[in-house]
Amino acid sequence: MFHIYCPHCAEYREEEEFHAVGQAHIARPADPDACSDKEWGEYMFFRKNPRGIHHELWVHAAGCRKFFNITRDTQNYDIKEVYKIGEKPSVVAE
Amino acid sequence: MTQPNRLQSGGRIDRSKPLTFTYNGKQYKGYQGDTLASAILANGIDVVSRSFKYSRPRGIVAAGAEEPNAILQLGASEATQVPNVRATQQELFNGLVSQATNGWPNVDTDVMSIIGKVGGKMMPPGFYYKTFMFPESLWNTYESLIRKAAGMGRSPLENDPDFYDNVNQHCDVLIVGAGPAGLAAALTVARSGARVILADEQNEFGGNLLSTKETLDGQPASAWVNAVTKELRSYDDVMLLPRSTVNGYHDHNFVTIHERCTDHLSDIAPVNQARQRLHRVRAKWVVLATGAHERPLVYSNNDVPGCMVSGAVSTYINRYGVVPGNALVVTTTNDYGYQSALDWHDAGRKVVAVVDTRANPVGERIEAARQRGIKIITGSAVIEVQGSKRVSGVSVATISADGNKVTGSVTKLGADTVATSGGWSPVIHLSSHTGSRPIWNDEIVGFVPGKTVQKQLTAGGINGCYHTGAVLLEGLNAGLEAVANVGLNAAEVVLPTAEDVKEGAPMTLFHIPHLKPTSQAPKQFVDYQTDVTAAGIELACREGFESIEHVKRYTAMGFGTDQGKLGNINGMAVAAKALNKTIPETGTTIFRPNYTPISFGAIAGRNCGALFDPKRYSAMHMWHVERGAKFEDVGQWKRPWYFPQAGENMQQSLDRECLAVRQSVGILDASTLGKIDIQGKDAREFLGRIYSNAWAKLAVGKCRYGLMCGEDGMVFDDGVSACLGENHFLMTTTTGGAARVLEWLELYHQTEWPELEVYFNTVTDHWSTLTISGPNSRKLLSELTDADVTNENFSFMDWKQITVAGVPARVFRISFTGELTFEINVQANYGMHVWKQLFKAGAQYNLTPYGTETMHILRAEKGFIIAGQDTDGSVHPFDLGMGWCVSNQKPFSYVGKRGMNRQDCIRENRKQLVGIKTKDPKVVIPEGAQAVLDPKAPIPMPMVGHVTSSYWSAHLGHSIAMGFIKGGLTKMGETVYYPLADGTVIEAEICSPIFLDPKGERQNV
Amino acid sequence: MQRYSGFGLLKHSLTHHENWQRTWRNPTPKKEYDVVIIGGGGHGLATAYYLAKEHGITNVAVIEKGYLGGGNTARNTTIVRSNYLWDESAHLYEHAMKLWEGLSQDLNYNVMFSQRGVLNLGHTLQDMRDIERRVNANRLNGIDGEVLDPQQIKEIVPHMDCSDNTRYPIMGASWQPRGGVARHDAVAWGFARGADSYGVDLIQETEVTGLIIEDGTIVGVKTNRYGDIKAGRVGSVVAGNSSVVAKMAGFDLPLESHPLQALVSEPIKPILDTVVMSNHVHGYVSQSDKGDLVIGAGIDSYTGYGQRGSYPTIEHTVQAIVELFPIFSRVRMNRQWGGIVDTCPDACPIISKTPVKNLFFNCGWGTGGFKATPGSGNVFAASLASGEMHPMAEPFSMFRFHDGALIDEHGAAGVAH
Amino acid sequence: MSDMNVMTPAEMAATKAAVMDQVPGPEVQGQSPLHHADLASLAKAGTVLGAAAGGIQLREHKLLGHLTLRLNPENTDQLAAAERVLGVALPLQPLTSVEKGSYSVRWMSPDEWLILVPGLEAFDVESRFRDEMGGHYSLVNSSGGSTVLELSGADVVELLKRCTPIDLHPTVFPVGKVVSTVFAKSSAIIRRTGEQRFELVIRRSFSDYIWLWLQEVSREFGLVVKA
Repeated sequence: MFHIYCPHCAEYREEEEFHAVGQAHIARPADPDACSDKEWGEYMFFRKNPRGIHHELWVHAAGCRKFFNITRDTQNYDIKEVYKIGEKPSVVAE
Repeated sequence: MTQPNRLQSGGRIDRSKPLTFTYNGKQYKGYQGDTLASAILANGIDVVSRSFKYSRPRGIVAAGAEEPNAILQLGASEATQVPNVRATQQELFNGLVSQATNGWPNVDTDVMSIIGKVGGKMMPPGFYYKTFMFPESLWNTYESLIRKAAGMGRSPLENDPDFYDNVNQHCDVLIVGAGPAGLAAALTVARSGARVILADEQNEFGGNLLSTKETLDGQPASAWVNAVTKELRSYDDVMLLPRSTVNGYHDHNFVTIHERCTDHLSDIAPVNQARQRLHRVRAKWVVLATGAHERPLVYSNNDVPGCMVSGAVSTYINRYGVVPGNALVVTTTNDYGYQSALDWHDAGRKVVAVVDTRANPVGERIEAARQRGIKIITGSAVIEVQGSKRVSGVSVATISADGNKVTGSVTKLGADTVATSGGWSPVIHLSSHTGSRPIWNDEIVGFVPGKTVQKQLTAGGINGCYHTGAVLLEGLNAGLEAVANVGLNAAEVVLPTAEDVKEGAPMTLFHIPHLKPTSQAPKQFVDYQTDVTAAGIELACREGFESIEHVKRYTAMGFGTDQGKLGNINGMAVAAKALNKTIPETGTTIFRPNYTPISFGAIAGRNCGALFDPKRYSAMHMWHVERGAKFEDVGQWKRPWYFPQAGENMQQSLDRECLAVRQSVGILDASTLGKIDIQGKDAREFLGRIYSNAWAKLAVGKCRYGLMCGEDGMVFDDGVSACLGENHFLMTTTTGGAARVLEWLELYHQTEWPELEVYFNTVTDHWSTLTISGPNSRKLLSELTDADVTNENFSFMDWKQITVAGVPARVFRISFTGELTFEINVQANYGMHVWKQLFKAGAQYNLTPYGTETMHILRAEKGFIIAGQDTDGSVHPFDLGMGWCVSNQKPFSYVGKRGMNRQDCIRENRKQLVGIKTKDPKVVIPEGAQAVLDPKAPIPMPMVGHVTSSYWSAHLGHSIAMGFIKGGLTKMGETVYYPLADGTVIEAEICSPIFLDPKGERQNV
Repeated sequence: MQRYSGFGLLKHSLTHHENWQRTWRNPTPKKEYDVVIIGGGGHGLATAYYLAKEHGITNVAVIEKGYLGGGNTARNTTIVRSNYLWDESAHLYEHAMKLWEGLSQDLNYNVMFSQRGVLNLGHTLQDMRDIERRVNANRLNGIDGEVLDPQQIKEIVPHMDCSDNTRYPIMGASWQPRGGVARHDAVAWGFARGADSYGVDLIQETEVTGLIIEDGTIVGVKTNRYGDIKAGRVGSVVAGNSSVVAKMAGFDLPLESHPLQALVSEPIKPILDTVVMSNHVHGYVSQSDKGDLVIGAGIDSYTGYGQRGSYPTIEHTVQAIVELFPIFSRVRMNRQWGGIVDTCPDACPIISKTPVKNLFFNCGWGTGGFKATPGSGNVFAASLASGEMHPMAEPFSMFRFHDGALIDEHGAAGVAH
Repeated sequence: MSDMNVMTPAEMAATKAAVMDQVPGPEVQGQSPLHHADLASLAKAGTVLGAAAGGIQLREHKLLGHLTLRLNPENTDQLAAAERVLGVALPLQPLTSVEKGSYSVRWMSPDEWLILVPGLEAFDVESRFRDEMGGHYSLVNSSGGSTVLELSGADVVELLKRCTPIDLHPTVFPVGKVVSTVFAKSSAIIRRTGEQRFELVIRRSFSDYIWLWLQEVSREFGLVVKA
């Protein structure tokens, strides 16, 4: 079970308080109607799913209800950093 | 009855507290402080189980968690049965009832063993896969025989009378194991002021010190253990957990500890006491001081009762005052193995010989043995044991210096006990739970913990460090490191001085050669519990199962309840030899939680029965209960399903409830609907982006229905939202969708459109919603309010703030039944008051409570959908015939718009929601029936849709249904068929789903 | 290939089992193959077997980075059933079911396929609607199925709590008598042995580290042990690692890899003869021939390649088992583990051509791959053999996530998402 | 008699946010979410549930005014307005709370506070906020949706450790700290109000479950209901 630092509550909390939402930094296309089916399908469904460093979106569901980002190693589950929505990760895959 | 193997004195048992227990129906005596195993041995019982494949008699081999054989059934009553209890870990209590689990008619005389002897040769590893294939039809018979033979203990057949506890713990440092390393670490950490948990699977702290006559500072080691324990107990922030097995080490230093609170007291827990407790621990740092398990050597017939690991023999003598036999032979590769001979000798029984595989062993223990006149046979090994239900003798032979073959003649020695030591395997189980791969260490001939991302330290036996002095120092150092890591200052700890026993180098040897090749020698067991032999492992390798994981899976090695604690390393060594590889080349060994098995009850804790999942209630719930409502589970809510009256069946209740609404007035508790308060100047814009329809022009005081779609365009929720103020909306959602919708709104707001000024708050629980529906609902409402609720002043899709039954209310004139309807929302603290007042005033109108089922019928008469029943995540608004609820004029490309315009979503002939009218109006099609165009078509029969909602309409006097039909919206009036499982076929006509009042006149009055 | 039989066992026992042949060779790979299959799990090995047996293509290598059948084949809860809702998946899984029936004889390897029946429990009215819908569809698709009431369920599973006293009383179930369990490892080994006997090279402990793509067409793979190996066609069958292989080919997949956990009790005497599954309380259980209660847990919400998951997931599952079978409270959990399942947004697999010519993917089986093993291999083999997707595989194209023709099987996948 | 609670169409159209006194006159008795449990009788009888030691005391603070305030904490005008209304500044440090007289304010989120006031004052306080505060904010009366339980006694920390994964050690969870977290299979807002005393704000629809849960989980300590 993960121990996750909530950047808003400013302390570690148990995974049970959070939901994983999926890959982070997937911006909704600015003009969906201009997207081809392929582009829209890729926005909705196609994911990096990396083995290693992964940026993902979580929400502190039972706590402050804020969404935030986690950079995590998907192999050893080590959390490298957490950062707020709108911020950029400082740890990235090489 | 006497205990023939009990010493007159010594050990940690309390001879003033004799206990009685039952084993296989016979009563025996033991003492407080015994384990079931030590008591069994004290009573001279040899056979405790039958092996599962060959039905060979088996005795107790070890004294702790690694025991593979003494797996017993416990329990004095049906409800308190516990299968597969390791006797070496079960403390004895008065009245304990135990039973051997295999063997027919009993464990001592087992008919199956004849089959084992004769058929054993036919049952090499993998024999299942090679046979029982012909004839195909007989496989079921074969299988049931295979199943009966397996399985050890049995499940209770009655419910557990005990309860279990889960508790969350946090600490700076968790120390696993309270042997010398763990105690030294704990003392160091505790003195620094850190928050400490010290857990040990045994009933007392001390670990291996409990099993020896070692001294510390010249005193018995127990004195130091007691002093340390006492000091630890004095700290507020130190939690001591004896009888507590750390069973799982999970990510980010989350650790589970299984505490057995009352298993040492009685069959059933004392009143108001949890039988077992599962600690869920989050530790900043973990110190693993888990020690090591002694490895037995692999030689022929090494499973005959009387064959034990050497350290266990010492433990039974020193800790329990039990000498498990009369004449001992030790077979060892190392100095430590001599200790059991010394202890045995000192207990006054005969040591026949110590057989050492080394040619010239030198060391203090060897010297001590010589001084006692114990015979030492060097350069040799016990290659075979004689005896069936007990060792009767051993064959000793000289072996080559590399240990690979027998070089000399065989000598037979009489003995009833064989103690064996092949060295030690560090207990690395926990460190590998988190995915860290163990590393082979040639120096200590064992695996040690590998690299890890956990905040983990190790000390003592787990590192291959076995001398008490060095172990204490490792504990101290781990403690110091932990203290520094948690940012505290270390206080001074002075370690006691341990005896310094000088030892010679051990020999690296696992598998003792026999005169015959392994495949022909009498069975040499590697994993007792799964009956895996050295020959079996060699066979697996011969057949191409070369990865150690293949070997394990093919032979079942390590798949027992002991997870191969004794056998895995030996098995790898045998495989390595067969494959001509080193052990690390052969692979590694991965352990999974649990370290030792734990009861399901302990994991489930209190989350059973009524507390398995919350039952959510509305403010009027008790009224529904008193009125005899039947309830439906909707999400976690208990909603009234229908309100039967005396003598009514369900359909009769529904007919009555439906007619009451259509003819007069009914009332529904709609409080469970999700409600979200939305404030901010961009609330309206936000709704427009999240709903498929338009919201820009909805005036204050008005309500509107909306459909919510995913980005794929598929409907996932719906509901009415009201404009409470220019910057203020109240959204309603489905009962089951409330939490999901709120998170959905927050997701879009926080991640996509943070610039929109809007806040969302749940008010689901805050409002009670009392829906009165029917032609008399206005009259009823007027009885309880002075407000003008006429159609002129309060028209359809308006909401008003008025007082109802003296309670301030927001009333919404919306309708899900198609009748004139008022949804009265009051603060939930007053819901029951208003509800009761409505009934007082409503008697004259035959106010009738109705439940979800009637609500479903009434809305279906109107063709209204229920998200989740008439949608399944694969339909968009146009599929539902709800294009009217989609606005493509909105400037913002709302969520779902692009999705519902993909190629597959705009194709012809999609499944579309329509009404279904049976040809026989009395027939109600079962929900879930599949539609076909040609019921005589061969199987697989092409299906064109299915029924989502179907009811008997008492008001209309015929059945009604809604369902999907391919291209249904263009097929009005056409015939479809519904073939049912019982062979009947229902013929029906495609029609509009609006069966009643298509113009909506009834709700508009 | 040496035939296996009871008589053979007897014969070998007379020579102390010293003369058994290898189950498969351990060959050094050739420089070039007609087809290279990446991934030596059940699906990959089945693909190789059917390529050789049904299409005569034997110049085939299966490249496995670990050991054969060591991935999800070795880690699942061994349930086999075909009672899927939508036509496309129902036909595919039923195709697999028909191959299961008789597979031991076909392979001359007892995969211990035990048709003891599968119950899918319903606890709510909507569960029961879904069950009715699925069973009706199954029957019209030629798949066995019945809807049972609690009394009938009680007769089949006498030790389950079918009373009204539970938090979510059992309202009914779907029952597929032909469903059951199989011995998971034996399935991989049986297919491996069969493929090997036709001359397929099974290359273990060898990792594909790159794909050789020329002008948008794959022509081979790079390996860590044997350098480049040329291939006419390449099939990727690597389950949880599919996104990693796709990345080598330069495209993303509509997949996320999640931990899926399972656990077993200690072995106990036979007490449960069928497979019991409940989506609503989130647990499924059967009893193995060894006596273990084999219990499937839910999928973890985060992505992970660690072959382990979250403890609360185990807790919820165990609570569900105790809820369904209160008598198991004192039975003990022996071991837990995790697999990496590659999940598709619609809970259906991908059996597909890709943007790279001659590179085919078979993945996305999520929580339901084991039961499909023979069918998956069979249709994938046909597709690799002809270069055109088998009609049964056609609907499972990865491009359905562009045009929107999804096959939403969440309700039947066994795990609620 | 006209209904004072009815707004004219003009009034409605001008409304930015709908504010409403939701509390009826004294002739109508409100029912807290635990009304059916009849805690008063249990308190009167002095019943100890579970172990005789009675190490846990439970008291319900029912029918209080619960207000959820959302605003941007960087808006100093709004912070000042809030302080004018409450007589105390909003706590801006995560997980802290303040009390002023009968008002108490809990940090819930960087832009959210839960304010508890006497039940009859909710409308007044809300109205004062609406008068004092401009700009973008939200204020929601959620009084009907929750109730407050006070748990105290020698074993109260041990009890809560069985309910929530939050670390309750006094160095980590001092008096005044407040968290929103999971509570068994529901949720709660937990605030420490004394060394051995905690306040739980729980949701109405889950309150029966939590009441059952608390009885079950305090069996080893003993539970006494206080008036």
